[in-house]
Amino acid sequence: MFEFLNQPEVIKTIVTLGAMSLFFVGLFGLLTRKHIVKVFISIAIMESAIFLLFIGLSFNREKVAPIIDATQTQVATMNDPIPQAMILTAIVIGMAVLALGVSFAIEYYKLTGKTEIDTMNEMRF
Amino acid sequence: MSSTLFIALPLLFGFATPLLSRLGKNALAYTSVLMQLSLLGLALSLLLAHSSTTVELISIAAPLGISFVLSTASLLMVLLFTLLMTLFSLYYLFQRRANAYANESKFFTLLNMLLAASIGLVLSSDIFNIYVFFEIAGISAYILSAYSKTALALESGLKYLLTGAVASIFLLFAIVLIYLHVGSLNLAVIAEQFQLLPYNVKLLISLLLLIGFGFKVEVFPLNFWVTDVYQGSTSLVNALFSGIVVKAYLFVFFHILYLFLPQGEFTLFLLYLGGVSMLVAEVAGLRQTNLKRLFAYSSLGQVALIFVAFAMQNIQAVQAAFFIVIAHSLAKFMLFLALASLEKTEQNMHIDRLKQIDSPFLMVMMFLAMLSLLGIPLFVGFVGKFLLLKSLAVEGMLTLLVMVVVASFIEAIYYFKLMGYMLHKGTRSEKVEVSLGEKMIFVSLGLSLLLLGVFPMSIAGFLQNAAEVLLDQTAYITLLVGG
Amino acid sequence: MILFDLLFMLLVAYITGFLYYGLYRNITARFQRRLGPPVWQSFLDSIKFFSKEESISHGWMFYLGPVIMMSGAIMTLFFIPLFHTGESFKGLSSYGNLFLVLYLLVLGALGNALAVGASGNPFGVMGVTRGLSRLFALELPFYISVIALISVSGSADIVCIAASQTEWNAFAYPLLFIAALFSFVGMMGQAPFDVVGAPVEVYSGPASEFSGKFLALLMSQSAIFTFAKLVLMVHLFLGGASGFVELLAKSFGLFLFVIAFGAMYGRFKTPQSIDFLLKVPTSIAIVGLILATWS
Amino acid sequence: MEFSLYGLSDIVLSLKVTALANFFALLIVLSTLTVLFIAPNYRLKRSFYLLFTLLVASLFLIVYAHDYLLFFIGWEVMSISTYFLLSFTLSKEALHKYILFAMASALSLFVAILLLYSTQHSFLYEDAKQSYLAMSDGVQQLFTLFMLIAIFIKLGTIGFHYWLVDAYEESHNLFTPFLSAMLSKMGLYALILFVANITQATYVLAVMGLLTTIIATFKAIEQESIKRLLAYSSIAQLGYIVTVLSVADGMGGALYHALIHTLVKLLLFINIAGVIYVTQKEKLSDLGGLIYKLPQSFVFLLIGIIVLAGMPPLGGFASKFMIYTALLDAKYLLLLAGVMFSSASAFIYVYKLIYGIYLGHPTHKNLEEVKEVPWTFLAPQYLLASLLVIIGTFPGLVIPYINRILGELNLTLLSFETIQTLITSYAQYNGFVVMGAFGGIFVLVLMMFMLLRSKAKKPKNRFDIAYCAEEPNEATHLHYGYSMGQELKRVGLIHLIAKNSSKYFYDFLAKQMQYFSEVVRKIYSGNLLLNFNIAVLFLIILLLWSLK
Repeated sequence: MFEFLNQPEVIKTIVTLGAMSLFFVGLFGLLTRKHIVKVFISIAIMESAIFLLFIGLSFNREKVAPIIDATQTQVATMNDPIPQAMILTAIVIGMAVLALGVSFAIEYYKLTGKTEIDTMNEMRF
Repeated sequence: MSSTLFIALPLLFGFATPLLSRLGKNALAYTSVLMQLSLLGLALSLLLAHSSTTVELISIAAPLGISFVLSTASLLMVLLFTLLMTLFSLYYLFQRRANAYANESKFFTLLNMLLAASIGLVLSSDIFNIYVFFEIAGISAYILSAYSKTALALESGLKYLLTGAVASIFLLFAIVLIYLHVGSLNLAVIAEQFQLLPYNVKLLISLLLLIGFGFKVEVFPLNFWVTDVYQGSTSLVNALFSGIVVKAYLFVFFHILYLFLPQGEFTLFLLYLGGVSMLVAEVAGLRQTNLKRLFAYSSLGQVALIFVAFAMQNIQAVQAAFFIVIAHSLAKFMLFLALASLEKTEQNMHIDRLKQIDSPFLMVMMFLAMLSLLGIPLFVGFVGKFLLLKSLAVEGMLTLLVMVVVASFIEAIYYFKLMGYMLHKGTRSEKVEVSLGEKMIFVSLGLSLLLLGVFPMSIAGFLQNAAEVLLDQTAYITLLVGG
Repeated sequence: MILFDLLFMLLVAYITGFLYYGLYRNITARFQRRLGPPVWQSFLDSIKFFSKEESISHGWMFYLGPVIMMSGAIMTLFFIPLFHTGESFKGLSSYGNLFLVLYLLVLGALGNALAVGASGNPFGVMGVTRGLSRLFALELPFYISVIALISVSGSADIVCIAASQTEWNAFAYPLLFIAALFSFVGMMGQAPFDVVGAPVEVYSGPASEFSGKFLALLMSQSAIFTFAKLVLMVHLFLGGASGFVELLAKSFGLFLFVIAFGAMYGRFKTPQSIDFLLKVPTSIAIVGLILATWS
Repeated sequence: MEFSLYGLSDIVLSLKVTALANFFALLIVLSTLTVLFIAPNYRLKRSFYLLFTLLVASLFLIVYAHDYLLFFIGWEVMSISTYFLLSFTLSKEALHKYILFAMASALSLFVAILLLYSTQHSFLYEDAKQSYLAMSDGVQQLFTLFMLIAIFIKLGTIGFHYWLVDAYEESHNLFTPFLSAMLSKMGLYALILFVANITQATYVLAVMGLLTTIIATFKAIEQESIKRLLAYSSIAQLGYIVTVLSVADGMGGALYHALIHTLVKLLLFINIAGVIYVTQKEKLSDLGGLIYKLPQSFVFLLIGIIVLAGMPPLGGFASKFMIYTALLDAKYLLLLAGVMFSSASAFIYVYKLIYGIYLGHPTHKNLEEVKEVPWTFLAPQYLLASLLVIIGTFPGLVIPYINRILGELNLTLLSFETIQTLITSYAQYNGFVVMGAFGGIFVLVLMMFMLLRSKAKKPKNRFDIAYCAEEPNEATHLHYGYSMGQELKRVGLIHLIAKNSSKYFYDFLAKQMQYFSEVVRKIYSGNLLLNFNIAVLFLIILLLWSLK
């Protein structure tokens, strides 16, 4: 009964809507949450939304994995490998940044005991 | 292949630092200087060897793979970056402070990563590569900012990191959209096809790019974090931030803008955005009493000025922009280094302490830098400001002209307030020793400000060439995708 | 020839000046229901004073001050012609002009001020201050009137101004004349603008330090100066003069008016007189100037 | 000589020797030499001389530049080197005030010349008129506004003089003559170029000039510090020049008065530099009675004030005469009356100056040991005073030179017959006769008076003066009249001038600016939440704006 879901247009719409709603959830968190860890989580959610969007929209079920071997030589029937490569890189970078951020936050918390970003105002003016 | 060296060598060096640091006490600093000097030499030799506009094109696994373009424009930036980094390493070497950076090898790793990423940003002709270098430069900058691990430093590092992360999300979003619609990451290909896209998509991409880069190029409503970052980081690192990092981001942003972002109303909007940024930054700096923060405001103003100049999009204005880039990089670099020399005892200097400090040499050097920043004739700062305002006048943008001039006046108010403090008559208790090597660096920077100001024609042709190259989209596209 | 001319002018001014001064004292006395001294009393007084000796010196500037005043008075006289017709008794007026005369009029005041300043008398300085303060207010309406006259007659030469009058300027431009008269009363040291020399208010004003031969010199100076100023006014407003009789008649008439005016009014304080002069006569003069030069 | 700058062929620069430039260059040389003559009396750092050299070089650049860009460069270098020269003595506030006005002046000039450039793409003086005419009306007004602001600040025209008085008062005694004689002249030079090359902003100049002369004169009367008094006097004197430049044929008078003013201000400031050097006092209330200690200085100051007041027979009258007749020619009669009025009012402050320093009785006993000033102070005064006397005697002497300048600027020439006379359409004036007559009469009267001289002694006791039948003592303030002119405040109109000050306006402006800055910098609080919210808001606004 969910056959229509297999149509590429529907899949893309669902992916787009889902990714965008995820993005806005993250954005909402970014704009309203004050706790530093929550802010990081929001950022992570936004990033994931973009990854999802990209992979979801560039992946084509009709095409095969982009691996060239004895049987597969037609580039035209393969999926585009670039999005995946890009997203992998981006995930790595994103994780690195988040890890760095969390480590800063921990150090900062140890020194000052503050966790809310709007109270981080050691050097006002 | 030489241009890959500009990226590869610092990266290699950066990751080899743990080994090099075992060689001896100052081995790291010496080898760093050596490496950067060789890069500088390479850049200079390239400059002398190639009279044509495009110096080199390196493509790795074309057409899908990575490519770098070393044009006159990017060569200029590379030269500037390597020069400043060399001076920075030399300064670090000469300064001989006791326990500034406990873990020297990490520090040098980060420094060289920063250099490699900045150069990479300038050279890349591939939008995803730009994203990667954007992040590498960002990460090394975050760590440098938080390096001393005091509460202030960590706070500034954290803020830098958060804004950087948000900015990169917007940038990534834009890149994803571009790829989904164009199917390529190559700047030239995008440039060719961008105008064919539907209006709404173009609009969304432009705005996302504006927000993403806007954080990094410190344009008005997106720059509230900058002053905190400058205040929390050490002056030494600030010298790099305002001398190298911002300039790299600015260059890339406008490089992309010229290639495929919409013209017309959008650029007009950018112009006024720059003008407003400058005014707001200068007004906000007016009553600042913390020196580092004050210089941060001044940096914001100057960067906005460069922003205006680039946004003018004509050869003269872009040439002016390059002049201001050089002037501002040298002068701010000098100011922050001078501040670092003054700050040996205490971080976060209050403006009042200038009355106490007894160091005529540093005072004179700071005067030179400030006068150049203010655009006083005989200094290179004047040349840039003059050329920019001239082209504003010729284009008939009188409102913007007056805005820039008013902002410059406000900047003059607080810089001369500083000078007033420095010229204060009275007993001066704090003697600041400056080693000969430091003096040499300051003198060479100061002299270059003066010499370039008196003989701007020595580089004017080169800068004009660079401006032409940067503005010439068709040549760039032809170069990358072929006729 | 010119030396003879000048000498004669000086003589005329000296004699007439003292005569007028004597008459002034007589007439004022009559206003106050007194008899008054004989007409030549002041002249005789001055001769007597010349023979007095002084025992205290206030220094050389004090000595030079009266000399400067005297020179100023004589200069003023020489640069104003006696008659606007004929060849003789023009003095040096062809070498100067009305602007020069306007400045020469205050040269004496400067000499006076320097000498009084050198004396160190506190009240003397008070008088000088009053005099200088009043000076600019006095001059303003006079300047405006004179400028208007110069403009309408097209020349700053006194002879030309006198000669250019078909009807007297006093009648052609009554407002200018009235404004200039206010100033003139002040210049002549008459009430209500006479606070500078005021003998009652400042018991030892500028003049009190000048005793003996200084006083004599000042009296002679005053006589010559009075005459010179009268002649100037005659030339500017009363149609000039072409003979002695006309000159004496016109100047005496003017003199009489000034004395009568002075005798009738009380004295203004310095700020009062400045205020008054800057408001009333100046306004009159400005209106007069606009009316005179409108076309 | 023409050349291009910055490797850009579209910017043509030019240096040119013109009669006007030579005139001002001569004044520069004269001022520099006289000022350097008194320099050995002071211990100055080497950097002072270095900066002074830079300053003089920039002055020459201003004068010989033949295009507005070089002119501007000279102007800025002048302002900055003056800043550092002033920094040797000025208090922080005064220094800051100076440089803010100087920068405002420089930046307005910058805007003005860029506007000029924008139409014809040339900075050259020859093209200035063309460029001006090619502008639209609004731009023309904007240009005039900026140009005049720049010039007025340098001239210290009233309303723009807030910086000037403090700078003059606190500057080094060596440097004050130069400030007054030379730096304000550069403003004048700019104004002359503006009037001659571009447009004659008649009404603005007339009104500003007249207001300047009158208000500055009354402000000068109020002052009790010598240098402040002379500073206001400088403002007033330049006001005459501004006024006369508003009329078509005023250039001759303006140049003449510029010459006289340079000479007399050098003389006066060097004179009081000498007085301050020997007494170490700068207030009129602390001085007095120096005539017998410094007789030569007294005579020079007397010459100076006679010139300043425009009294005949010295040079001051000649230039005033030129100004008056120029105004008369243009039928600016009320303007002329106003100028003559302020010239008459000037008597009070010049008298106050000479009285306060040289006449009266000193209150302080220690002034009795003062000796005549060193010859290094006197020598330049001899030179300047004799120049003034010569010009007074031969007022036509400089007319041929002025005519050469006027011819170059395509203006009506002044008439010239002999060097003794000044001839205008309204009257003539023979300086030689006036000087001769005055000298002759003075000598004759003096000789006759001397014949009657009797032996008189000076009182030995310094308290031996008439004093209301009381005996003064050490505690009594003997120097009575030093604050003369205060009672003028009781006069309504003058009180109005004395009470109001541009200080209130600028203080208000500064306060508002600081308040504004205080508000603006609140947004740089480093609050990231705020920043992100604003960023998103910004994005949304931009989206809506472009989709409209």
